[in-house]
Amino acid sequence: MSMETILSVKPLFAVLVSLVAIPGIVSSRSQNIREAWTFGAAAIKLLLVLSMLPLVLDGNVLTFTLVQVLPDIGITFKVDAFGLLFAIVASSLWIVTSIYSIGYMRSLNEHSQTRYFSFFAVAISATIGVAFSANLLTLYLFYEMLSLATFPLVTHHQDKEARSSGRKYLFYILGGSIGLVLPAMMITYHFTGTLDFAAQGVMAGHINSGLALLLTVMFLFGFAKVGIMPMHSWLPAAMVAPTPVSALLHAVAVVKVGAFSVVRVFTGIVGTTLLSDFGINGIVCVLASITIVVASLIALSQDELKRRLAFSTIGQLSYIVLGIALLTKSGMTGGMLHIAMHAFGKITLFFCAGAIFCATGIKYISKMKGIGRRMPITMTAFLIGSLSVVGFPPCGGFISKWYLVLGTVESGNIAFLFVLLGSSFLNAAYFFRFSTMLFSAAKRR
Amino acid sequence: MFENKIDEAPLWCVVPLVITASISVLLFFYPQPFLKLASLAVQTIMGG
Amino acid sequence: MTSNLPALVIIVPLLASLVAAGAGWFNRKAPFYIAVIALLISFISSVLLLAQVVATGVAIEYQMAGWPAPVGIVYVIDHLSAMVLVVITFVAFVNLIGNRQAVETEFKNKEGAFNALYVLFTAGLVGMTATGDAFNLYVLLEIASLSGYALIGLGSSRAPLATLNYLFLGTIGATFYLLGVGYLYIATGSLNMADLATIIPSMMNSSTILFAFIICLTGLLVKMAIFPVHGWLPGAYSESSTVSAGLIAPLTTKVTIYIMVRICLTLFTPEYTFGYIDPTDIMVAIAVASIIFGSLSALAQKDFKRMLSYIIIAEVGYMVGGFFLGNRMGVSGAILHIVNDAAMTLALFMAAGIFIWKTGDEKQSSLKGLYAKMPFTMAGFTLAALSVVGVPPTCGFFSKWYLISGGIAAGQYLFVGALIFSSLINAVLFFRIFEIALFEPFKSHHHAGDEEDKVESHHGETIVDPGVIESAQQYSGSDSHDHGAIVIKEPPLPMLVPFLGVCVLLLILGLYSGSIVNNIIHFAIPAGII
Amino acid sequence: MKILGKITITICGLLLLFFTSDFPDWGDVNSPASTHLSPYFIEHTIEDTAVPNIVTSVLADYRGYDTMFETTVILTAGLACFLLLRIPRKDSIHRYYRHEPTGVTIRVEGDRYPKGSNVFTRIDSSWVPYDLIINFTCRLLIHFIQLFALYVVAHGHHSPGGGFQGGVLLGASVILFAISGNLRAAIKRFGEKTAAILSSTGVFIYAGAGALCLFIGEQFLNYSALGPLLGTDRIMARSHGILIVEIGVAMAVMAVMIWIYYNLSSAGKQDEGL
Repeated sequence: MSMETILSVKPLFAVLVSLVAIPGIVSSRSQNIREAWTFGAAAIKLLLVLSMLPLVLDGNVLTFTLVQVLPDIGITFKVDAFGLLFAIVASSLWIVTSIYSIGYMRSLNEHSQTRYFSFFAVAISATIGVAFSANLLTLYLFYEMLSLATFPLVTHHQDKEARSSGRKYLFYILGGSIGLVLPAMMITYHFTGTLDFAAQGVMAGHINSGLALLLTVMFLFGFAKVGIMPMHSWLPAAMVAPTPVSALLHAVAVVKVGAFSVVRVFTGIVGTTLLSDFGINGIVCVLASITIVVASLIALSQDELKRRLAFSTIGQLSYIVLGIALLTKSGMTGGMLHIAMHAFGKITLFFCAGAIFCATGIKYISKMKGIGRRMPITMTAFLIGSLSVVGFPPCGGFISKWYLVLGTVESGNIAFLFVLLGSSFLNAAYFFRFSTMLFSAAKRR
Repeated sequence: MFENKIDEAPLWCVVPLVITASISVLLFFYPQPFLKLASLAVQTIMGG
Repeated sequence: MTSNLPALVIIVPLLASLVAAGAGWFNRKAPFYIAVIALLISFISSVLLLAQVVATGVAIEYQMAGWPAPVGIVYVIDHLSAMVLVVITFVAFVNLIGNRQAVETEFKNKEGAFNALYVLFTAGLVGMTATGDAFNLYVLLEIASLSGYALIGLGSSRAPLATLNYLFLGTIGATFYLLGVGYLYIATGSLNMADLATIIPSMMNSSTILFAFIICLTGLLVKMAIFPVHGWLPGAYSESSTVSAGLIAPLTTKVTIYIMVRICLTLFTPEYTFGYIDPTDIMVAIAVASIIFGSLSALAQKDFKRMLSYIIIAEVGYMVGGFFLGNRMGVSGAILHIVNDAAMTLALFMAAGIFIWKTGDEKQSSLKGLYAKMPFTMAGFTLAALSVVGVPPTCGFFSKWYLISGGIAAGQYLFVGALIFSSLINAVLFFRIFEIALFEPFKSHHHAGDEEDKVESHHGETIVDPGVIESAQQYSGSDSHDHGAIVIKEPPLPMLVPFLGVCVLLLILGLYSGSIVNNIIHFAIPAGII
Repeated sequence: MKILGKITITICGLLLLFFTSDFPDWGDVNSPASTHLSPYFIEHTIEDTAVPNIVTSVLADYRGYDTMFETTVILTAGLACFLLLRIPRKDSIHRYYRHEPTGVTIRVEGDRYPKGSNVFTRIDSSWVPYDLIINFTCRLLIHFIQLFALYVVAHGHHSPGGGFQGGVLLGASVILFAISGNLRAAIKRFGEKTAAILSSTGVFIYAGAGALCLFIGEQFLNYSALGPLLGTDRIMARSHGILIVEIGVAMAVMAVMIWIYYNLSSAGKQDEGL
């Protein structure tokens, strides 16, 4: 395997392709043309991303610098294995979600669809931008772009509830990024002189343990999209958005961007050696574990389906953080894999929630008894999705969870193993109690 | 509560969720692309 | 002709203002076009100057009346002044062409005087920027101030009082500066900046020089409206007509900050300013107070232009604090922010002009439903607002980056905190407006209705966005208020295009801030500052 | 607040006094101000500019650029007054007319009274009876004032004087005329439009002379360039150049003074006033 750095504009194109489609989307005179633009962009984007796969699998890295914005930092793209993994997940699910959006938005006769599709495209651009960022500044740029592009989507209904949710969303996300990430980034830059993601991190040797701990925590909470408690409560609030938004953005793009950013910063900026030498990872593991357990417990008590899914997402995101913070090979593999596996499972669940709402107008679990008979395909898919999220074979979620479990074992800290297992039982509880209810009620009849 | 008549959401909604559900299952049997990428990434970080 | 460029930058506007003042008595349209052409020539000249300075790397010296430096007056165009010249002439030019309609209606029968004063104001600032003579700077400061008072005085009914306030404090500021120059002359016998810079290091301990420094700086601080001597600014900027505010708000404070940089670095030399006096702590403390005060006061405003005025006070704090950090990062940030803040303020005041022109008043609450009504304008406004908040890749982010870096390097964490705090406040401020414009349904404004319709049909442009039409239908269907369908009414193209151009410029400035710093600002800061 | 202001002023004054402590002595020949640049002006003025009055040559040549803008400052003041004060005459205003033979004053609404009547004359609302002595004395003086003003303008090269002083005298003569008679009479002879155009023309003469030098190929305001045009050598051209700009200054100062007076005395209506 030869490690090579290849100069390529592909990452730039992959980011820009959905932005380029926006004028087309805006100027379209009919729904069909508008959606054709979306599909075209989505397909080209996926092809571009996939075309980089063979090169990356051979161990190469693709880079491209768009412009040198600061004397020694540019807006630079770098495609490595982890970034590509995330990009593939996001861009493939964009196509699927676009199909779904058409069904959902049309059947509910939603307003402002042009705005909706436009900002969706911006959000996806930003997501791919985060995935392909070569340094923290570029990542921050796309992170903010994603935050802002999501705001009109979250507040799509333009009513009171949307307004207060939008406020909450911005308060946490912008507050976190401007108030915590920005200063942390600048302090890092001041002491290390670089923001490039390096394989071993850049802080080692420049920053003492106290400051490193402070910065790590600032990054962890600042990237509020990852929803580590107490920075999580924007996510349930953001569920007022139309379901396709919740599905792609709040199960995949936005929240995973948070997780992705945290992973990138932990590995590429703070560095694993620093994390383990100063014992910072232990603190992160504890924070993540608390979030996992508490979120799972709250999820149990939620009656609104999308809110239950949201709390489930908060818990699952912390799996990723936990996996990375374990600092073992399996744990990390598990954490990264979980980005992909959870995405496919959770998006299925959101799609199902949306489909139920489309077909029946019901949002609350308590009113869904027996719906399995009426919508068998949807509910089967729901079952599969929940199996995957809980981590049951034969679903993708099992694989990532398996690696995570291996990771806890490798790390030798059995407490986290119990956290994992315990929370999986809770997951199983809140999903299967629901799933069985859906079918059993019908049987009773 | 519901009648036994099958009444799914519009086709445009059902197709995507079937796709993602099948991918979820597929990934159990064929996780190689993601697994390879993840282990490649871990390799660069952890070395070896 | 190229050797005369430093003179042309200012002479062309000066002559044009004289011609415009006269021509106004014969033709009502001529003054506007004379002004526009003069500003365009001035802008092109300053761009050429900047290009020349960047290409050769040496400062251009121009001897007025042919007398060499200490005897006569010289103009010195170096990296710093060339860049600020471009900013001044650009802002003046764009603001004027973007506000043609407003000028015609607000200054009826006085077009000659208005355009003449407008161009004179620009000429004054250009001269202040280009001059290498401490006293000549004062003379041009007078030109800029006087014409500024006149431009600001004509606005709402409360404008004259606000202007009087401005006039008092502005005169005090200018007088302090003049007093400082007088003390300098007594101590050294020279008025030329470069000459002074060679004399001052040999007499560092002179208390006359010290007082000259203090009083010059105080005068400039009054002129740039830093807290606690900011009192004149909010009234002056918010009560005046938008076209005047759009010229004066982006430029006055910024050019004064440039003068401060110039005086501290070129005249008093960095060794004196940062080495001997070392005012970092106290000046940064004042800057922090200014930032926090400006941000918090902005939060309390209901009037859009008044809110912008308080933001300007905070931004002044950014630049003063950044400069007095005394390290390369901080000074770079302050200088870069002169450019960026001028562009941002211009964009916001142009947006204010469009809002007022459209809705007829200045309250934030009258912005209801504007996202649906004029999507292009609001897109530009959003961009400008995000730049003030400091979201990458807009230019506001990058100057903030340098300022914060400088703050960290100097160990001034209070300053860093204030910057972050004000960014957050700005986010609140602007998202509050976004909310009003996005969520609240549009209400028709009676008093602006008829007249406006005429203008619309005259220009006859309709931009139709299917999404917005849908939203319009949604509104009229679902909302209890009866306000009919929303028709998209962007401002006429001559108003919209310059505005959107400035908004796009905010992005370009952001993306190329690296080159600006590397190629221009790097050379504008003396090597002594690390 | 008042006390705060007083304290501030006191502190400022004390500081100003305190820092004069290391000032050079009064009239000290060794002070920097008299050793650094002054010797150059004293020694070279004649050979550089052929002007015997050093002050004039420093003012209008060595630092002529400053002076050009000082003149512009005056113009700016005039423009500012116009922009802020001038309000167009309203039609529905009432006016006073005096019946000369009887001395009866009538008030007329609007502009209804036919113009060109020789029995009725318009008077201001704050009218005072005609004073022969004042009127006659002023009319007599005005010509001498103007003549002296022209002397001051022309003689700036040799004695105290120059464009500013001469311009002020010229302006004062017209203002005196307005005060002694009434505003309308002054405006009739020296209209607002004239004042406005003359004021910018005055500065234009100054700046235009400078620009002419620039177009001929020398620096801005370098009057030497005008030598061939004026038929003199380069040194004398400077002297002549100074005269040209002094005339411009005088014109501008005069016109601006009058213009400002018109606007101030009538609160911008230019209908009636002092």
